[in-house]
This record gives sequence, structure tokens and C-alpha cells, in this order.
Amino acid sequence: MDQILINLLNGLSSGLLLFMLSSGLTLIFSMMGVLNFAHASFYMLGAYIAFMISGAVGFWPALVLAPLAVGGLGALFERGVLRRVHHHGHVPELLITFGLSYVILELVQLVWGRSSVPFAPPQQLQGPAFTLVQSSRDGLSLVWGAAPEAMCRAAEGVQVACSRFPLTRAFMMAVALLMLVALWLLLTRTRIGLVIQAALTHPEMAEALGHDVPRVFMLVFGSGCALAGLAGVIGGITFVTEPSMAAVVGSIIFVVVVVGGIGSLAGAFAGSILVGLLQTLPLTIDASLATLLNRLLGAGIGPDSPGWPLLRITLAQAAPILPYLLLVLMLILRPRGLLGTRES
Amino acid sequence: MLEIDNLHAYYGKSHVLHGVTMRIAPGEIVALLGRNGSGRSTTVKAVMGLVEGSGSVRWGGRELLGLKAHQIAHHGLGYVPESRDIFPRLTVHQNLLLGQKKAGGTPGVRWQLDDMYAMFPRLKERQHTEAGVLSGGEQQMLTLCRTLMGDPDLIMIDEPTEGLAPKIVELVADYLRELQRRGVAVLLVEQKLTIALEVSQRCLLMGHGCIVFEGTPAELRANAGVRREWLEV
Amino acid sequence: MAVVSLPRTRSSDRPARPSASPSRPPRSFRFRPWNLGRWLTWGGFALVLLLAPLLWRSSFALTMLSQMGIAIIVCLSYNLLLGQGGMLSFGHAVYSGLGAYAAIHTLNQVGAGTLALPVSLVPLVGGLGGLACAALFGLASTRKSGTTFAMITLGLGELVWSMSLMLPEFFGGEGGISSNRVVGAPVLGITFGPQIQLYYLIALYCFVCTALMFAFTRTPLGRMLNAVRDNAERVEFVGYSARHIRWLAFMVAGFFAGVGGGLGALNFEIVTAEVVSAHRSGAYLLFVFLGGATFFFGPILGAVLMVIALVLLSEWTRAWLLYLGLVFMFMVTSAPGGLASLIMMNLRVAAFGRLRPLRAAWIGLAGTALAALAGLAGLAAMIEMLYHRQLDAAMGSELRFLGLTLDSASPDAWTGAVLVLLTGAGLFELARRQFRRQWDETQEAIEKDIRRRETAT
Amino acid sequence: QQGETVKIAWIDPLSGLMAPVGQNQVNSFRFFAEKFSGAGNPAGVKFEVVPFDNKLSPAESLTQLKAAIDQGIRYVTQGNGSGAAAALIDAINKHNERNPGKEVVYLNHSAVDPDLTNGKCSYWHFRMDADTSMKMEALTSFMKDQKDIQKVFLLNQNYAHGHQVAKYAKEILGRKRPDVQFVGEDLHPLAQVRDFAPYVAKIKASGADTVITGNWGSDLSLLLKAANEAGLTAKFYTYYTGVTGTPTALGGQGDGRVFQVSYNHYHLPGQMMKWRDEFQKKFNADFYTGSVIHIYTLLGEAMAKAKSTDPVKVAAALEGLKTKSFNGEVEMRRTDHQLQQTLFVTRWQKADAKFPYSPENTGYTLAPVATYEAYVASTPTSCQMKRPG
Amino acid sequence: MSDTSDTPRHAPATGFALEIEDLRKSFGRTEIIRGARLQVRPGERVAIIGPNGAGKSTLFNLISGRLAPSAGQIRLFGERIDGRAPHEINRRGLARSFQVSNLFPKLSVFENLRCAMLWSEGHRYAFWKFLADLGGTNARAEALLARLGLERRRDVLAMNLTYAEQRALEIGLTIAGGARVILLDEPTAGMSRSETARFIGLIREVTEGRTLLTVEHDMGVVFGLADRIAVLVYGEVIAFDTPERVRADPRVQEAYLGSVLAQGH
Ligand SMILES: Nc1ncnc2c1ncn2[C@@H]1O[C@H](COP(=O)(O)OP(=O)(O)OP(=O)(O)O)[C@@H](O)[C@H]1O
Ligand SMILES: Nc1ncnc2c1ncn2[C@@H]1O[C@H](COP(=O)(O)OP(=O)(O)OP(=O)(O)O)[C@@H](O)[C@H]1O
Ligand SMILES: CC(C)C[C@H](N)C(=O)O
Ligand SMILES: [Mg+2]
Ligand SMILES: [Mg+2]
Repeated sequence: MDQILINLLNGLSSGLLLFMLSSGLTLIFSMMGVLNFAHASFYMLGAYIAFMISGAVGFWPALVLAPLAVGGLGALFERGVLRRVHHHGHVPELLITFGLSYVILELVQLVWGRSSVPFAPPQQLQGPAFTLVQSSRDGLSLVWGAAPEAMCRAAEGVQVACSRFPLTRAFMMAVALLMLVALWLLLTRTRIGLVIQAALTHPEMAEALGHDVPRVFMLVFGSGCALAGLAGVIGGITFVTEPSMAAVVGSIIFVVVVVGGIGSLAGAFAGSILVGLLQTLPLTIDASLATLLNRLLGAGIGPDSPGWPLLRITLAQAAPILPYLLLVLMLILRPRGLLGTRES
Repeated sequence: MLEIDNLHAYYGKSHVLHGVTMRIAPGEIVALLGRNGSGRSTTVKAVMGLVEGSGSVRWGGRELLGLKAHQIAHHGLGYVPESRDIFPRLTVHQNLLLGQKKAGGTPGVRWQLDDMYAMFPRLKERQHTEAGVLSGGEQQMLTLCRTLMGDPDLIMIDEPTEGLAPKIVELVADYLRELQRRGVAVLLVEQKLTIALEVSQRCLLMGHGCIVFEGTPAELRANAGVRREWLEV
Repeated sequence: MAVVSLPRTRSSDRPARPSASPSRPPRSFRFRPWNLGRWLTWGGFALVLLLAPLLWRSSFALTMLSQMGIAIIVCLSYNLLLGQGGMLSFGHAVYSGLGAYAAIHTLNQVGAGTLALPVSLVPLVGGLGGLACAALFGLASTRKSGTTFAMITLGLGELVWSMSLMLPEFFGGEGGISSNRVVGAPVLGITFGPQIQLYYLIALYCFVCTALMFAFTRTPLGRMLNAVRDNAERVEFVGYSARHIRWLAFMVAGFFAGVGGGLGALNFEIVTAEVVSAHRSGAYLLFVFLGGATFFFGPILGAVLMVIALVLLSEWTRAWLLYLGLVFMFMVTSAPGGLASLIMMNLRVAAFGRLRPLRAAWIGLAGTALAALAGLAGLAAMIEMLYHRQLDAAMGSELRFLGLTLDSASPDAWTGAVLVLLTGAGLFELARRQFRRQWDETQEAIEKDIRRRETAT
Repeated sequence: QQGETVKIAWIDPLSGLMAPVGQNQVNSFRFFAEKFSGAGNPAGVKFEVVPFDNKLSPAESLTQLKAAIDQGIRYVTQGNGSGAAAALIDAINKHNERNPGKEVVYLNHSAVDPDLTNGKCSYWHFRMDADTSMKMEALTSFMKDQKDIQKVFLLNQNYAHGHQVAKYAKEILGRKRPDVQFVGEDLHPLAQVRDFAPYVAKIKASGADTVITGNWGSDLSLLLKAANEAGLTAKFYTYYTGVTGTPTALGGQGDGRVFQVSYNHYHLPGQMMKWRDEFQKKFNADFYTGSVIHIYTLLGEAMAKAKSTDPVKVAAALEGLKTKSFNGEVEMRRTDHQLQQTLFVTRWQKADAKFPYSPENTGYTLAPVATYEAYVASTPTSCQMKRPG
Repeated sequence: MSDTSDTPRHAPATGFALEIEDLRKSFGRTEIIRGARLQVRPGERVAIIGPNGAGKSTLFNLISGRLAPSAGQIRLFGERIDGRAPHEINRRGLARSFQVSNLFPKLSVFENLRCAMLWSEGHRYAFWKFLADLGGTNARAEALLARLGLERRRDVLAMNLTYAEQRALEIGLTIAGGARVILLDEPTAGMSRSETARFIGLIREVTEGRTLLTVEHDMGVVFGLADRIAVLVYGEVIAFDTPERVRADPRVQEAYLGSVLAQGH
């Protein structure tokens, strides 16, 4: 019972981290149409810059300043480089961001070294948010913070399991939800969303109607990067802050955006949660096709039966490919994604 | 008051306008006529800052050349492109909203949404469909209305009647007059001589990127020579 | 406008005119080698392939050349999709890679004696492997175009990649599948043991495949592929099924990619999962574009660069990834058409016999290009010193760079580098301005010429 | 051969995932090249290390091998990734067979896949590390006396090394402690997992009190981090706790609950202490690749014995070579070229007066808790060595 | 290639070239085509007029396969084509032009025309023969080029043509395949009077002996070109008759024409 709960929470929280990342990408990739392969790099940058700042002025200021800094860099990049190739189409943009991701990675390693840096969560965020106490006597109970030792000690005849849910993750979830709301307001309460879409197909006309298109693009790209930066700060303290942290999330966030549906914030949210769960829940299932078949129709499948290498693979081991499977199927069966409005 | 002096314009390297000079007084309708490729659209685009131009374009005494399109728009110029350039992914309604200079619009402007829908009921019917799927004519109506939403003092309309049913063409003619009545100056680029001559006070004839004739509709009607040389086959 | 650009969804209004992009590259010029020229070009290509190993003799150079030959095939095949068909694929390594696996398994069969096949034909098996996979995956991906297509290929790529770690039986885990290419009876003394023999096999394949792919671009299917790239919808209304065309092209590309992979298998005698990795796919995309997807021969340059960058550069410097990134950003911003387009522009100038007026400028530019190089050297020196400080500082503060010893600890070295950089950059910028002006004038004149020719007669 | 220069091509990752480790090791090689050159070795040769970046890729390793050979280098060392190691063995076998007189010797410093000295064993390959099975022997010898071990969970990276660890854990521990039950086994993708919470949940669910893992780098540090956050109190028996990055990530957590098996530790007596501190000062990093010292020691001895630096002679001399190294008497076993040596089990705990050295200045250390003589850890081999000539 | 379904080059002499029966199309809730019916004889020229948004282009989209009808039948020379893919319909001998010029922007004018011919010339997906060797096809492409008056622009990329030229090429692409039924959607829209005059001539000439349906708002063109005029209002054909009668029809005047002002130039 408690394990199921914990697993769900884990799935949700990693889904929400994905959302933090993909929300920025939704702005940049699906609204501006820029295949920004450096997005994850900005995520990493966020973590490192926050690490540096928090060294000087503490974590909480860093939580605000680092994303701003990253956003600024992003805007600068858009203005200085990306803009020059925008009218050449998606591929040059893509290549530039590709190059940028290399540069950022190398610079980060130059400044902060090639191995992980000790970026620990602040006191307020250390320790568990709550503890699930599963006792064979008096069932499941939830204790805020850490459960007292006594509670978790198994008395004779009863075994007790205490599972903690770390504060950092709870914090992560909270921030992600805030992000969702903020973005939603930005896109619905202002015309920015409209202007971007308009400018994508007819920049000149949008200008002729009195909209400062370049500025809007710069802002949007900047905020996209800032969001990535924020995600980076959270991700940095929740997991490790190291040069490979960008590569790990690299392509999965594209999956999220596309599965969720190009140009749809709600889609990105749904997609994130879905992928998050898809990445975590299957890990808990050790059944493989073989076991399934053997269970159901007693097919005596063993190491020497044909196709064993495939049948043998447990769902847990197959977990890494599920998101991409989802991506491909989605694009074939429902190209506009879960909540998307249009095909890309 | 729009004053264009010796305007030259280029597409990349190719030189298209060779010293265009013209004036448009407030609340005046001026028709700009000519063959395909004579440079009328380019003139309009240059004024709007959409193609690089040299020379001088003054509006209320302020120089416009070198300004960005969106700045020019905020100075009160409106532009209706011949290639309708509606925003295909947005709904009719959203297209109109983007016409407004400020979100939510400003009080005391000449035109409100309802005026537009009153003008072309067809648009009201389709207001929630993606503009991309509108019929040619509907798009034409939309693009006109969208620019009007910005409440310009001078509106430059490039071939507004193209693809419109004859009946609607008349309607448009009426509305041009209505614009004038509300003190909006109009630069009308048009193929259909009949309505151009009908609604305008002055006609300008373009050929090879220069103004080759200027006069009242009556004068143009009278002057068969010019017509033959610059309009007919 | 770059020839390749995902269709930003076509708006339904009428494209009255070429979108007035102020700096349109000279589209109206097409490179039509008059027949003698064609002979020269191909003869030259063959000659280069023949003589290269005589110029660079070391066995390392030989492996590099072999890898280049292979890369050329794969990059060209990739450009059938990107340049010819406007299909942005993020998973091309899948086809070269699975081709490689098909080949290595075959080779092992041959080695085990369960299969009789001359080693020189093994790459074809790779080709068939690539073809088969392309046919299968193509069914899924080529239903769509543009970004959807790109994303499907991305997904399929990642799928195969993760599978490769799950199926060690076929992919050999992270150790890969190794083999021995010296099997069967030597045909007229050729065992393919010595690298040189293999190189010439590769060179042969490289030449033939290049020729075949060039021919392909001149066939009805090849041309319709261009049409699909430009406007898939209209293709449907002249009797063709755009999807069918994309699929066929995808298979052709898959085949040649597979041949490349097969050669790779022979060359390394080992195939590891990395051959299907997203990195590989990315590299193909990047370098094809760097070489120039607009022109047929662009990818050849790209391929050569790729091998140099990925194999040699990492030898020379620890900062190679940084350089790589910077070069990409610089190239794409300054020459979106890739190297090929730069070359073609000059060729065109030559073709219009306008090189003379430019010559002065060229000399000027060349002169300061040296300065620029110096400037770059300055920059590089600083980067190198940075890396040195960061990584090998403990081994003493000195490092060798371009034959001279820099002391990354002493301020002089830094100030020196900065000065060199600034002067170099400054000089270059001046010259560049000057050159740019003349260049533009020439281009304008040429545009005029062209327009005159069009309107004349 | 006095004063001759012996170049050693170091073919390992300097970019990508394993770069930090590679960097540390290339530093180690250079550092000790100085120490062991000239008077430092009986042959009086000068050692020089030439790094080549193989980006952790087998194929790339072969290209770099060619480059090295072109530069006339006859000694190759590599260690990160048994995949690359296997590829190198294969290529070197071919090379030596196709180019007599240009033979190359491969000194393996860290690739621990037992296969390399069993099925794939080669005359030209010498392993200075202890392979997975030997380490498991030592580790389990320690574990069998830990009565609190009842339920064991095997969590490993889904590639050869991980598979091996799991395999030998079941085999050997099962033999020594029939009473312990293996409550779960899992393989996760290599260096791709960001969030180990699900795995930790699984371990908790299984009720395991002990985890055996061969994970390294972030795969280990993230695992331990997640375990602590979830309040998992199980013990961890690892191979690579000391490797760059992990101590930092581990920090204060896991005090007394994380064990490592290795052929060296920070508190070896005498010379080693000085070197350790000197290294630490010079590179601000920890020296953990002790096999570097083995390599120089054995090379020196062998060259002296062979009175030559010619790889063929040196290889012959290396076979069965017995000598004294930092962890006592070592022997390069003739049958499979696997170095037989003493192994240690260490525990992660607060640094104190007795065990002061603290990796990555974490304030914690790996304190030795058990030592196993070579014969204890030694495992049989199935190698049929093919010797030239 | 899996394309056994080639054009039946000769059709039943009797019967209609194109038959539309009770055709319906709705997008979401709004029904755009409401049971339109039309019967066109082989070789006749029909103009379709109607208010904006009446459904003329939609009708063309349905006939040419760009859209699938919600209900009803479309027959081409007696063979049902409704719901088929555009390329299949095209192979059966029906071609259309677009209200929005729809060319191959980065191919030269000549290549554009040749691409439009390849299928009907039977070259299909061939990758074993060179374009350069397709003598007949190339010659025919050149001829069409001349006919369109574009020979001077032969090697210009389509996207660099002036608007008028693009319209001309648009028609070229439509007729290149030698289709027997041709649909033109506002072929002269945006043309100056002189250009228009030239164009009517061109269209007459190139559609000689073929069945032509054209949508136009320019009455000059309509009456200059059509044997019969169909009036489409709100997705229904309210009149289908000779120009004179249609012009006289009060319903048509009311729904569409209005006063004479906008009709001529
Ligand atoms: N984007 C462009 N790039 C290059 N040349 C252009 C471009 N747009 C227009 N031209 C050229 O500029 C000249 C004037 O074009 P313009 O559109 O102003 O003529 P127009 O009078 O509006 O004709 P139309 O009736 O076709 O609109 C033409 O020769 C045209 O070929
Ligand atoms: N895909 C679609 N979804 C929704 N509505 C559509 C779609 N396509 C067309 N319509 C609507 O159908 C109506 C008819 O469009 P159509 O283009 O056929 O008109 P038309 O007769 O060609 O008018 P015009 O003469 O102005 O071109 C229009 O109101 C248009 O908004
Ligand atoms: C890069 C993608 C988001 C582009 C998107 N499919 C579009 O057409 O705008
Ligand atoms: Mg115009
Ligand atoms: Mg229409």
C-alpha cells in the first residue's frame, strides 16, 4: 500500500520536474517553432549558476537570481545569434542550438570542473516532508516530517515499514504547479501567445499591425530559458549537479512536448505527468512477456525457446524505451498529440 | 498629410521604385493604378517600412523612412496587403483582436468589433473558425477589418476587391466612402478601374516604378492615350 | 532561404512574391558542369581517391582516409533525405548502424564457414540490411513530413538505441560484436588484412556509390523528390503519392547508409551499439549541413570534416568540443548554405568572369586572412591555456602551442594572446568590410547579367 | 636499456561521461611516471605517458591504437570499460599477428570483466586490477561473517560489468551463505537514470537489509542519495565508492553503511601515505587507481629481467613475475596474466585520528575493516593461453 | 510500384464528363455544401459563380480529392471518384489549379512543368532512367513552356516569378498532365485588365477540346469563357444555364451580381 503511494508520488514528482523543463520548451519549440537542442543545457546552467550564487548569498536569493541570469543569457543568445538565422528555417536554428549546447557544456566544465559539485539543498529543504508508516497492526498512517524512531521500530509480531518522502521533491512539485499557473496566466491574459503564433507565419504583417515582433521573440525565448534555469536549480538540489545532467534529460523533453501536443501548455503538463509515470511505475514490475505467457497460457517458455532474448526482457528493463515508443505511436496515430491543436 | 518625395525601393539588389513622389491629404481617397509589376504594392510596402527604401516619406511632418513597421503603425498608418496575410492558425476573432494596437482596444476609436461584424455579417458567422480555412473572399474581408481595428488615420489598401463577389465589391466601395466620411485618408491600389474611378478623388498611374500620370478620375477617363499606354494591352 | 527548412505550416493566403528576404542567395544559378567538366570532376574525384594514401602514408592516416570514404557514402545518403527531400531525420545512424550489424554478423558467418561469400561483397549485405530497416521504419515515419517526421525518426532512433543495450545477443552489449575480416581464400592475393587493401575496397565503393547517388538525383524519382521537398501537396495533384516518393527515397538512402555501415564493420572489425546512437545521427546532420546540403557534393566536404573533427581534433586539443561548438555557431550564422555554397558562389563569380575586379580584394582579404588566423591563434592560445590551467596545471604551467611554449601562469602570455587576437581581429574586420562591399557589387552585377539573359532572346 | 625512454599510450576517455575519472587516472599515470623513472626502476628506463582520448568507445579506441602505434609506441594501457578492453585485446592480437616485430603489449589497469582473463584471455594482455570475481570473493568472505545480512538485493548497471557483479554475487555469496536469500535483482540503464527513488522504493518493498551494487559514478552517488532520502537503512556493498564524484555526493549520509572492496585504500603504510598526500596537494584530487603503481613496478622489473624494452621479451619476462608492491606480494599469474594480489574491504565513516585521510574533503573516509591475502581472493581461470612461436 | 490503377485513357463516348449528385460536405457543425448537383458534358466550358463562401473552392476540393465528401457521389466519366486520394483522381484524368498559386518554388519553371508531366508520361517512380534521356517528355515540356509564353523564364526558379507569371505557371502545371477535365479556381484573380485579356486567350487555347470548370468573380472572364454558368449559393446550385439566361435571372442578381458597377473593368 505505502509503496504504491510512494511510487505514485515519485512518478508525479519526476513528471512535474519534466514539466518544469518542457514548459520552457513548449514556449520555444512549439510556439516559436525553434527546435532548441540547448534547452537542457540552460537547465544545467541554471543549476551551476545557482550553486555559485548560493555560495555567496544563500539558496533562496539564488532560486530567484539564477533563473533570471539564465533567462538573460537566453535572451542575449536569441538577439545576438538565433535571430540572424531565423528566416533560414528550422534546421539552421537547430544546428546553432546544437553548437551552443557543446559550448555551454565545455564552459561549464571549464568553470566548475568535470565532476559533480556539492550543491546541497538548504536546511529548510533537507529531511523528509512526511513519512508513511505502514504497520501490520494499525495499518497505514502519515506523519509530517520524520517519524519518531520508536514508531518505525518493529515490535515483536508486528513489522513496520517507514517510507519517507523528501522535502526537496515536495518543493519541486509545488514550484512546478506555480509555474503552470504563471504560464497559463501569461498566455491567456496577454496577447503574447497570439502575437507569437501570428508572427510565426507572417512576421511582416504582425509588425505592420504594430507589434514589435523581434522583442516578443526575445522575451519568449528568454522566459523559456529562465524556466529551464529554474528547473535546473530545483533539479540541481534534488539530484546531482554535474556536467552530464543536461544529456540525461536531453531528448526526453522533446518527447514530452510532442506527446503533449505542439503548442499546448496543458498538453505539456499532461505529457509530463504521463511520461513521468511511464518512467517510474513500470520499474516496479518485474514481469516479462515470458512470465506473462507462462502464467496465462502456461506456455513453457524458457531460455532456449525462440525469441527468448525479447520475451525475457522485464517491463522494468524495458522502461527506458517506453516514452519513445509512446512518442512514435502517438505521432502515427494522433499526430497532434494529447491536447495539441494542430500538427506540427 | 502624407508626403512622399523621390522614393526609391529595392528588393535585395533589384531596384524597383525609381523616385516616386506623391501627396495624400487627410480624408482624401487616392487611387494608385497600373499594370502588374508596375510597382504599386512596392510603393505601399516601402511607406510601411516593409521594403528598404531611400528618399523621403513624411507623415504629419515626421520622417517615416528608417522606422520599423510597428513604429510606423503606431504613428497611425494602416496597411492591407494584397497577399492577404491573415494569420491562418488564429480564429477570425483573434485575427481581429491582433489588429488592435493595445490589448482590449482603446475607447473613442472609430471602429469597434461590432462595426466590423455589422459590415460583413459573413465574418460574424465564421468568427470562431480558423482563419486559414476561410474562403478567399472571406479572407479578403477579414484582412480589411483587421487593419481597421487599429484605427489608422491613413489606410493603404492593396487590391481590396480581389476575389470578392460583385455584390461585395459594391459594399466595399460604400465602406471606402464611409472611411472618408470618418476622416480617414485612403491610398487605394486597385485593378478594377470602374470602382477606382468611382470612389477616388485623384488617380495616380504607375509604370516601371514611376508615377506617369496624375489627375482626377474625369481627366483619366478623358485621356484615352494614357489609359492605352499604361493600362490596356 | 536555406534549401532545407521544415515547412512552417503553409498559410493559405497567396504567396504573391518571393518573400522579400533582403539577402537572397543567388538561387537563379544552377551548377551545370558542361560535359567535359563532368568528366574532369569525376576523373579528379577518382584520382584523389587513388592517390590519397600515397600522400598520407602512416597507418593512422590510412584509417582516417578509410573512415572518410565511409563517411562520404553515409553523408551523401543522408543528404538524399535532407537536401534532396527536405526530410530532417534524427535517426540516420539507425540505418548505417543496423547495416553494420548485418554485415558483421554475416562476416562472422563467413568466418564460421556457414556462409560462402567473398568479403568484398559483405558491405552489400549491410546495404540490404539498411534497406530492410528503412523499408520497415519508413512505413511509419514517411507517412508524415516536416517536424512530425523529424520527431518520429528521433523516437525510432532512441528506440533502437535503447534496444541495443537490451539485446546483447544481437548487439553484443557495450562490448559490441567483433570479427575478423581475413577469412576465406584470398582472391588474387587480396586478403584485406592490410589496411591499404581495405582502403581501396572502400575507395571503390565510395566512388561507385557517389556516382549512383548523383545519378539518382537526375532520375524522375530523384526530381519528384525535390518536388515533394518544395510542395508535397501539389505533388499529389500531378499524379504522384508524396508519401510513396518519400518512402522510396527513404529506402534508397537506407541502402547506401547500410553499405557505409557495412564498410565500417569491415574497417573496424568490430561493431558496437554506438553506431546506432543519437550522437552518430546528430553528427551526420551537423556535418552534412556544415558541408552544404544545398549542393550534391556538399556532404562530401562535410564527411571529410566530420572525420577530421571527431578523430583528429580530439588528438590535437582537449578543447575540441568547444571549438566544434563555436565553429558550428559561426558557420551557420555566416554561411547558412554550408561550405559548398561558399565555393559555388566563387565559382559563379568565375563563371561570369568577374573574378578580376575581385582579385585585388581577394589578395587584400588573403593578406589579412593571415592576420585573422593570427587572431584566431590568439583566441585558441587563450582557450588552450584555460584548459591547461583547468586540467593539467599540476603538470607545470607550461604548454606547447603551435610550436611555441606558453606559460599559462605568466600574465605576459595572456596579454600577448589578447594583443594578437585584437590586432588580428581588427585587421580582418577592416579587410572584410572592404571585401564585402566589392563582393556585393559583383553579385549585383551578376544578378543584372542573369536578369538580362533571362529577358534577352 | 639504461636511460631509454619507454612510451606508454594511455587510451581512455578524456571527454564525456567518464572524463573526470579519466582525468584523474591520466594524472596518476603522469605523477608516477616521474616517481618511477630512472632510478625509480631497476631497469633505469624513463617512462613517458601519451594520452589518447577514446571517448569511452571501443571503435574509437582502435583508431587511437593505430595513432599510438604510428607514433612507435609499443605499450598500451587502458582500463575504463571492459568493452573497449575486449576490443583492444582483439585488435592487438590481430596487429601482433599481422605485424611481427612490431608487437604491442596491453597493460590493463582497471577493466575488471573476468572474461578478459578467461574466455578472451590473450598473451599480450596483462591485468593489474583484480577482476570482478576476485573482488566478489573478498567481499563475500567479509559478508559471510556479517550475521545481520539476511536479505540481499542486487542492483546493477545493465551492461557487462553489472551483469558480472550480479552473477558472481549470487554464485559466491550463495555458496558461502546458503541462508541469505536474494530478495530482488534489478538492472538499470547505464548512466541514464536521474531518479533512483523508484528503485529504492523497490528495494524497500523487498525488505532487503543489504544491497550489492557494482555501480560507479553518478549511478552510485544518485542511488545512495535516493536511498538516504527515502530513509532506506540497508547496507551497501560496492566496488567503486572511492571514485571521483561519489564521495562528494555521499557526504555525511550512509555513515557506516557503505562498504567498498578494492585492492588498495587510503591508509596504506609508508611511501604510499606520502604519495597520497603529495598527489592530493598537486592535483587536489584523490589517488585511487593503485594499479598504476603495479604497472610501473612490474614493467621496471620485467625490463630489468629481460635486459630490454622490447615488448616481446618484456611480455615473456612479465609472465609469472613475482614482486612486492604497495599491497604486499603480487604475482602476474602465468596461466591467464591476472595479477594475484591482496584485497581490502573498507567502510565509509567519519575521518578520525586513526584514519584521517578524507576523499574530496568530505570529512569522511573509507576505513579498512578487513584484509584478504591473495590466495583468499584468487579465483580459478579457464584460460587456454596461446603463446607465440 | 503498386499503381496498377492507371488512367483509362478513353472513356465511354456517351454520358457526362463529370457528374455530381447530391453532394454534401460539413465542417464540424456547419454544412458548407448542401446537396449540390451538377452534370457537365465532355468538352464544354462551365463557369461556377457565387457569393463568397458559397462553397466553390470547397466544391473543387471535393472533386479533386483534397477533401472527402460527407455524402453524395462524384463521377468522372461514369467512374466514382468521391473520397479517393488526389493522386488517384489525377491519374484518372482530372487536374485542378489553385486559388492560391501552388508551385514548386525552388524548381525552375521548366522543371515545374516537367514534374507535372512525368506521371502521365508513364515515367512514374523510375530511378533507372535519366531525365535527360526522356526526349519526348522534354520536348513536350518545352512546347508547353512556349505556349505559356514563359520560354524566356525557363530556368528561373518559380519563386522568383512575378505574380502574373506565377499564375500562368499555375495553369501550366494544371494542364501539363494532359488531363481531360480541368478545374480552374479564380485563374485571373489579381490580374490587371491587360493581363486578364491575355489570359482568357491562353485558357481558351490550352483547354481546347477538354472539359473546363472554372470559378471566377470577374464577370468579364465568366461571360468571355463559359458555355454554361452554374450559380452556387450556400452550397447549392441554384441555377445552371447559358450566360444570358443566368445574367437575367433575378435570383442570381439578388444573390450575387448586384448592380452592374463591379462587373466590367
Ligand atoms: N519579393 C520580391 N523580390 C524581388 N522582386 C520583387 C519582389 N516583389 C516584387 N518584385 C518585383 O518588383 C516589381 C514591382 O512589383 P509590385 O508588386 O510592386 O507590382 P504591382 O504594381 O503591385 O503589381 P501587382 O499587380 O502584381 O501587384 C515587379 O517587377 C516584381 O517582379
Ligand atoms: N476546413 C474547413 N473548416 C471549416 N470551414 C471551412 C473549411 N473550409 C472551408 N470552410 C468554409 O466553407 C465556406 C466555403 O469556402 P469556399 O472557399 O468554398 O468558398 P468560395 O465559394 O470559394 O468563396 P470565395 O469565392 O470567396 O473563394 C467558407 O465559409 C469557409 O469558411
Ligand atoms: C519545430 C516545430 C514546433 C514546428 C511546428 N511543427 C510548426 O509548424 O510550427
Ligand atoms: Mg501589387
Ligand atoms: Mg474560393
